[in-house]
Amino acid sequence: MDYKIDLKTELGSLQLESPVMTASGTCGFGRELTDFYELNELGGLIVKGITVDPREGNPTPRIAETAAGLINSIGLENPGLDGFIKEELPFLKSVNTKVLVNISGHSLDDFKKLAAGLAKQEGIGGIEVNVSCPNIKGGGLAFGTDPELVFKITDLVRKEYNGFVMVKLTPNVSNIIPVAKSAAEGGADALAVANTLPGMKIDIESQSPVLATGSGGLSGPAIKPVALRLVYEIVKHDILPVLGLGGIMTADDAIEYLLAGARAVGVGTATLIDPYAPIRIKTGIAEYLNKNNFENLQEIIGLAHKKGANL
Amino acid sequence: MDYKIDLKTELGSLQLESPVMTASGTCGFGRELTDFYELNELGGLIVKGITVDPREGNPTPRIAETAAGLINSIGLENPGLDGFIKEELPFLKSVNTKVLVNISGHSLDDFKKLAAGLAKQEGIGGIEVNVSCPNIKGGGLAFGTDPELVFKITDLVRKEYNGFVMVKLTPNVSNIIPVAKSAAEGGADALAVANTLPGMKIDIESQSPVLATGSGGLSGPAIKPVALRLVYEIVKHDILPVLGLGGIMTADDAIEYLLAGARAVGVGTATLIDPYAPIRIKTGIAEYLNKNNFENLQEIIGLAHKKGANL
Amino acid sequence: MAKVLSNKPLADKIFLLKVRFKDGINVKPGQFFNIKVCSEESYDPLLRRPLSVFDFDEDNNEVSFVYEIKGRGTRALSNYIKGDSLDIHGPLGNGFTVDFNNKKLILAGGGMGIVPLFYLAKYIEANNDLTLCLGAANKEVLKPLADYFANIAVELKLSTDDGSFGSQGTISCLLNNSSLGKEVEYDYLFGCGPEPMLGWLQSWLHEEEISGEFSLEERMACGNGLCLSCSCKTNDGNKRLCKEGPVLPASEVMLGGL
Amino acid sequence: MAKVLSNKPLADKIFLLKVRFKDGINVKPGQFFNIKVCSEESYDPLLRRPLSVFDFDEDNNEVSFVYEIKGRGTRALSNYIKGDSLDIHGPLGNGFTVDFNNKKLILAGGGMGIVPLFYLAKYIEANNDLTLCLGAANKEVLKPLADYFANIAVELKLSTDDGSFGSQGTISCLLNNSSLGKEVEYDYLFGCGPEPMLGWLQSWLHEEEISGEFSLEERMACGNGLCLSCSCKTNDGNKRLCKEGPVLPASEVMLGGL
Ligand SMILES: Cc1cc2nc3c(=O)[nH]c(=O)nc-3n(C[C@H](O)[C@H](O)[C@H](O)COP(=O)(O)OP(=O)(O)OC[C@H]3O[C@@H](n4cnc5c(N)ncnc54)[C@H](O)[C@@H]3O)c2cc1C
Ligand SMILES: Cc1cc2nc3c(=O)[nH]c(=O)nc-3n(C[C@H](O)[C@H](O)[C@H](O)COP(=O)(O)OP(=O)(O)OC[C@H]3O[C@@H](n4cnc5c(N)ncnc54)[C@H](O)[C@@H]3O)c2cc1C
Ligand SMILES: Cc1cc2nc3c(=O)[nH]c(=O)nc-3n(C[C@H](O)[C@H](O)[C@H](O)COP(=O)(O)O)c2cc1C
Ligand SMILES: Cc1cc2nc3c(=O)[nH]c(=O)nc-3n(C[C@H](O)[C@H](O)[C@H](O)COP(=O)(O)O)c2cc1C
Ligand code: FES
Ligand code: FES
Repeated sequence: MDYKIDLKTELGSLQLESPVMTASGTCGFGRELTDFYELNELGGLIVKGITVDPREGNPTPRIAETAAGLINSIGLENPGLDGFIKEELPFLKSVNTKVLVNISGHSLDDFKKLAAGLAKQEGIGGIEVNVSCPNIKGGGLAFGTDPELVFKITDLVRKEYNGFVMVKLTPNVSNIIPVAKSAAEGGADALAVANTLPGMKIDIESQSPVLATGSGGLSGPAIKPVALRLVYEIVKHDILPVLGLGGIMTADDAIEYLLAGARAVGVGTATLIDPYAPIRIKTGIAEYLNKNNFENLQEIIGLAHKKGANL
Repeated sequence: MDYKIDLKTELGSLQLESPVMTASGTCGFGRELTDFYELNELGGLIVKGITVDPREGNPTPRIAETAAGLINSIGLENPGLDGFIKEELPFLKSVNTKVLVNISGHSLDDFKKLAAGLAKQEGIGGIEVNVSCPNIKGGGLAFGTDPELVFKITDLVRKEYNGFVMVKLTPNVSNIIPVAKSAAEGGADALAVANTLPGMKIDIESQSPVLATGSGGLSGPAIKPVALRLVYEIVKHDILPVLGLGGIMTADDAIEYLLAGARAVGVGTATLIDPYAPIRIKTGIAEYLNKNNFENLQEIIGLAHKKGANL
Repeated sequence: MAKVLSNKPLADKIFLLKVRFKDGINVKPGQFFNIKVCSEESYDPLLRRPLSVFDFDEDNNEVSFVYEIKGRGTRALSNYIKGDSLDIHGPLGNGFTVDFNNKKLILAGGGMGIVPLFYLAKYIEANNDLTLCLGAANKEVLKPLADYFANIAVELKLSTDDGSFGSQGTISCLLNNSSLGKEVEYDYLFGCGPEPMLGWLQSWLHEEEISGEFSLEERMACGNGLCLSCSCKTNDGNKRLCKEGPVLPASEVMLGGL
Repeated sequence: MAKVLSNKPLADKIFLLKVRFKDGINVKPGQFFNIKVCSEESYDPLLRRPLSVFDFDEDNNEVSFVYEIKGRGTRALSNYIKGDSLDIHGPLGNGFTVDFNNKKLILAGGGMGIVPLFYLAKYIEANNDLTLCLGAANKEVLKPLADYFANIAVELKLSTDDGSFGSQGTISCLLNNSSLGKEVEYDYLFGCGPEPMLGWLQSWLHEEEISGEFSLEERMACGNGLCLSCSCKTNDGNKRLCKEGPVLPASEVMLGGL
């Protein structure tokens, strides 16, 4: 089913062959997906979040299922910056698609170190800055809820790293616009919208929270309406190019994000349930464009704003 | 199935025969539910939000279905304060359960007028203050996202109204604690946690948002993990008694909220799908208590905090 | 709760569903049912789907529906098979006015708007003169539906957008047609179909000074008058289509109002 | 995709599910499959459910599972009937070590932990001496499972918590029993069951200086090594139970570690 439709897109300075990327934390460091397809079939690959030092992650249970949703509290299990560079990067360099490295920190300094460390490496398409982690100094509230901190982190990363920088926002804010603007002011090239929503599940038999950490991040179809609205809002304010993600399971879901103005989309939870999901979604987008007589992907990006202009 | 289990509970000064109330906007003004059961079977009835003046509500479509969720944008269609008092209150006075009147405003003055108007009426169990409406002066952001405004509204209502005042919080905030504290400082007796999350759906055939207003409020099972976590957080900070609501479909869901520390629960979307839901849930709670050898409802309230004490 | 007796395609994406209720029910033409399309273990799809009564067999408590597959709810419904139980609420809504006697009545239906007219026609045909004006996109959709009406004593006028069955054009052509309107004196019209069709009918009724009523559609969350998602603007204030409707006086409805 | 051949209760809340795959598959004892338990039109329940292979018929590509109804996922699974298609991923994970010859092997299973031992026993019984120690809550659960082992040349030791079948007590009693441990020299143990049982086995293996391996469980989101929800702490770092497991060397596993 090759419709020869041009699926090219870009997120600011990042050129993508197609708009579907895998989301951080749901595609490991890429290796496992090669059992299913060639990674160059993907628009891009956003690898598991790394931290300065290796982390063994949170105690288990780390996941809980909710209605059309998944709560996770993996706790950033990862080999650390050096481990990543030594164990994972060589393979990723061999991959013929855009690889973004998701970085997480618990202090401003963490972000700085990670950006500096990655700046020295070849073969990385860019950095995705995860600002949804709790800020230890700030009493555990996520960095991403404070526009000031988002500015600072972005600015630090920008100064250390010349390449493509995308800031991944948390949906858990009263107003996303100031946060998005802060990332822009800090020098981000694009925004990823959005990360998970804080959520909890309680086991009524044991009368205690299911997750060992109590609460975690809600992803999957349940959060799609929330993330989609945020994408629409940010695009309306014309702040930065947006990667839309949250609950994308099918091409139809991805198309909603593109119509809302996302220039590319991320697929997370869906890949866990079906590793082929990103490819199915890519094909489905081409089918939709073809069926509706669009010439290329760009024609539909943001279309919902024109059609719903009075909103 | 009468387990003779004591389901009594209270929300601050409000005594309830059982913990299950119907949520605002999902039980009209109570009349329609009498086709299904006696209203005194309910712990309480929270009627549709009223405004100072009558409102014809938003254009249609007013609802969109999402994964395990419902987005609504009814736009507070209601007969206004006087209409409510004339057309609906006489029936509600005849009802033998606690009736809370949900009030909404687009300015501080609106809330003041509504509280003053209701203060003169008999037969009302209390007021539920909906602070999730957009603040027209504040650029359309919901009042409930600003602790300062929540304090002011609560304070105004408190001064006009002697009875039970519950403030219904929006989940769409970076940090719910300051907002909850503001309501307490303003003199609220209890908190309802939570209202809907902002959300959107786009119709990929017409390439425009499904709702006439673009976006609306997400309710139903999809949001349960989010609201449940907020209840847990607020209870942990021991601010005010909490009515928990958001996505409660079954007794098991309600029990999760009670274990998280809610002293009563609200059932919204579930009542739309099955008007008997609140009664089914009440019975199911009694069954659970019985099966697990609890003597009364109070024993399970907040239990998840004890069991998950280290969280 | 009802048991599925059969659930079979009538045309591409159009299904006939027959169910039997355990308890006796009383259904009026123009009423609808609200059907849960997911299993007990699932909350997705969340909402019920409203479907009009296509036919009712009182003796056996059997209700038939005709539905078009539009999205995942109706697609899920199409997977139910004989013997499955279906969680159905209803009958809901007010239904058509059926106490006419010796009247000349027009029943105008477009697309799936034809569905509620069948039980209506059966219900009132014995005491009245009925003219059925039915339109749809093409023969494939129209013929299987129109065939049902062949057994009842009605005058049947058909049109399709592509002319593949009956005359070519919309329902307006059937009503503008010389055999209608001017020469015969009609007493009343029942209309159901897409909004543009109802808009045209409304003007036509006004011009011809005929009264009538429409069965209307709006997205519904509850079907029980609880949520106000189905409000319809009328010159007598907002009406809930699930409760005061879905049938409203044609002269009252303000189409595209809210 | 696989077709359901049968799905029937073995005991209260315990089902035997047999499916046939269209394409040839190769399944090792101890591997598992990840099963979607909702229809295509639904996202709820969202995640697949992991189930161990109970039995495998290579010639017909048939896999059997035995599962206990725990929550809504397994409840939904129990509603599938013959002829339904089931969206199944697998086989997944590493599986048990099966290249033993002429060894004295203990297979210890508790509760649903008995399930993966059946295909294992069938697979290795021809070349080895097997002692099966199976425990469960009561006769109702244990008997139907134990009956499967009756046809293979194994020594079967049974216990139930309530003494209703086999000896009363936990698996530890079977292993402490004089016929085991000291007198016979066992070479290796396969264990699967609740964590307290594995903890006890771990100490016992250590004392007796026997090596062995455990099949472990953790909540899984992907089953493909992508999400790290199934991490298990070992003295060789974290291992993903869906990828490097579910079978790990008994001496390596740090139970209750993460
Ligand atoms: C009173 C009434 C009677 C109806 N009778 C019939 C009938 O006899 N035959 C028939 O084919 N259709 C009928 N419809 C329309 C039918 O309900 C919708 O086509 C159906 O709900 C679409 O569901 P879906 O899941 O396939 O589509 P989706 O687009 O996936 O549905 C998403 C949501 O939108 C709602 N929705 C979408 N389109 C409509 C619509 N046109 N009207 C109301 N809600 C809609 C759905 O109920 C659901 O909540 C009737 C509608 C109403 C209100
Ligand atoms: C590798 C592996 C093999 C398994 N083999 C079997 C088997 O052969 N027979 C059998 O009866 N059970 C087996 N289980 C356990 C089985 O997967 C769970 O009982 C089942 O997923 C529960 O789902 P539910 O929807 O009924 O329960 P719910 O409580 O509604 O499930 C909610 C979520 O928790 C997860 N979950 C709950 N309990 C467990 C558990 N004990 N282990 C893993 N995930 C859990 C579910 O997968 C789901 O994501 C196995 C588990 C694993 C990891
Ligand atoms: C198991 C899991 C692990 C995740 N790990 C990370 C992470 O390390 N860094 C990050 O920025 N986001 C992480 N996320 C968030 C996802 O990248 C994505 O933003 C979110 O899940 C919403 O998309 P989805 O609904 O498609 O999953 C993780 C999500 C899941 C489900
Ligand atoms: C159709 C609809 C109308 C609502 N109207 C109101 C309202 O008028 N005032 C209010 O405070 N909340 C209103 N709500 C929010 C509910 O009371 C409740 O807080 C929310 O839906 C979450 O609960 P649920 O998931 O059980 O529905 C409405 C919700 C729905 C679905
Ligand atoms: S659908 Fe809820 S009031 Fe009509
Ligand atoms: S279940 Fe996802 S890594 Fe094991």
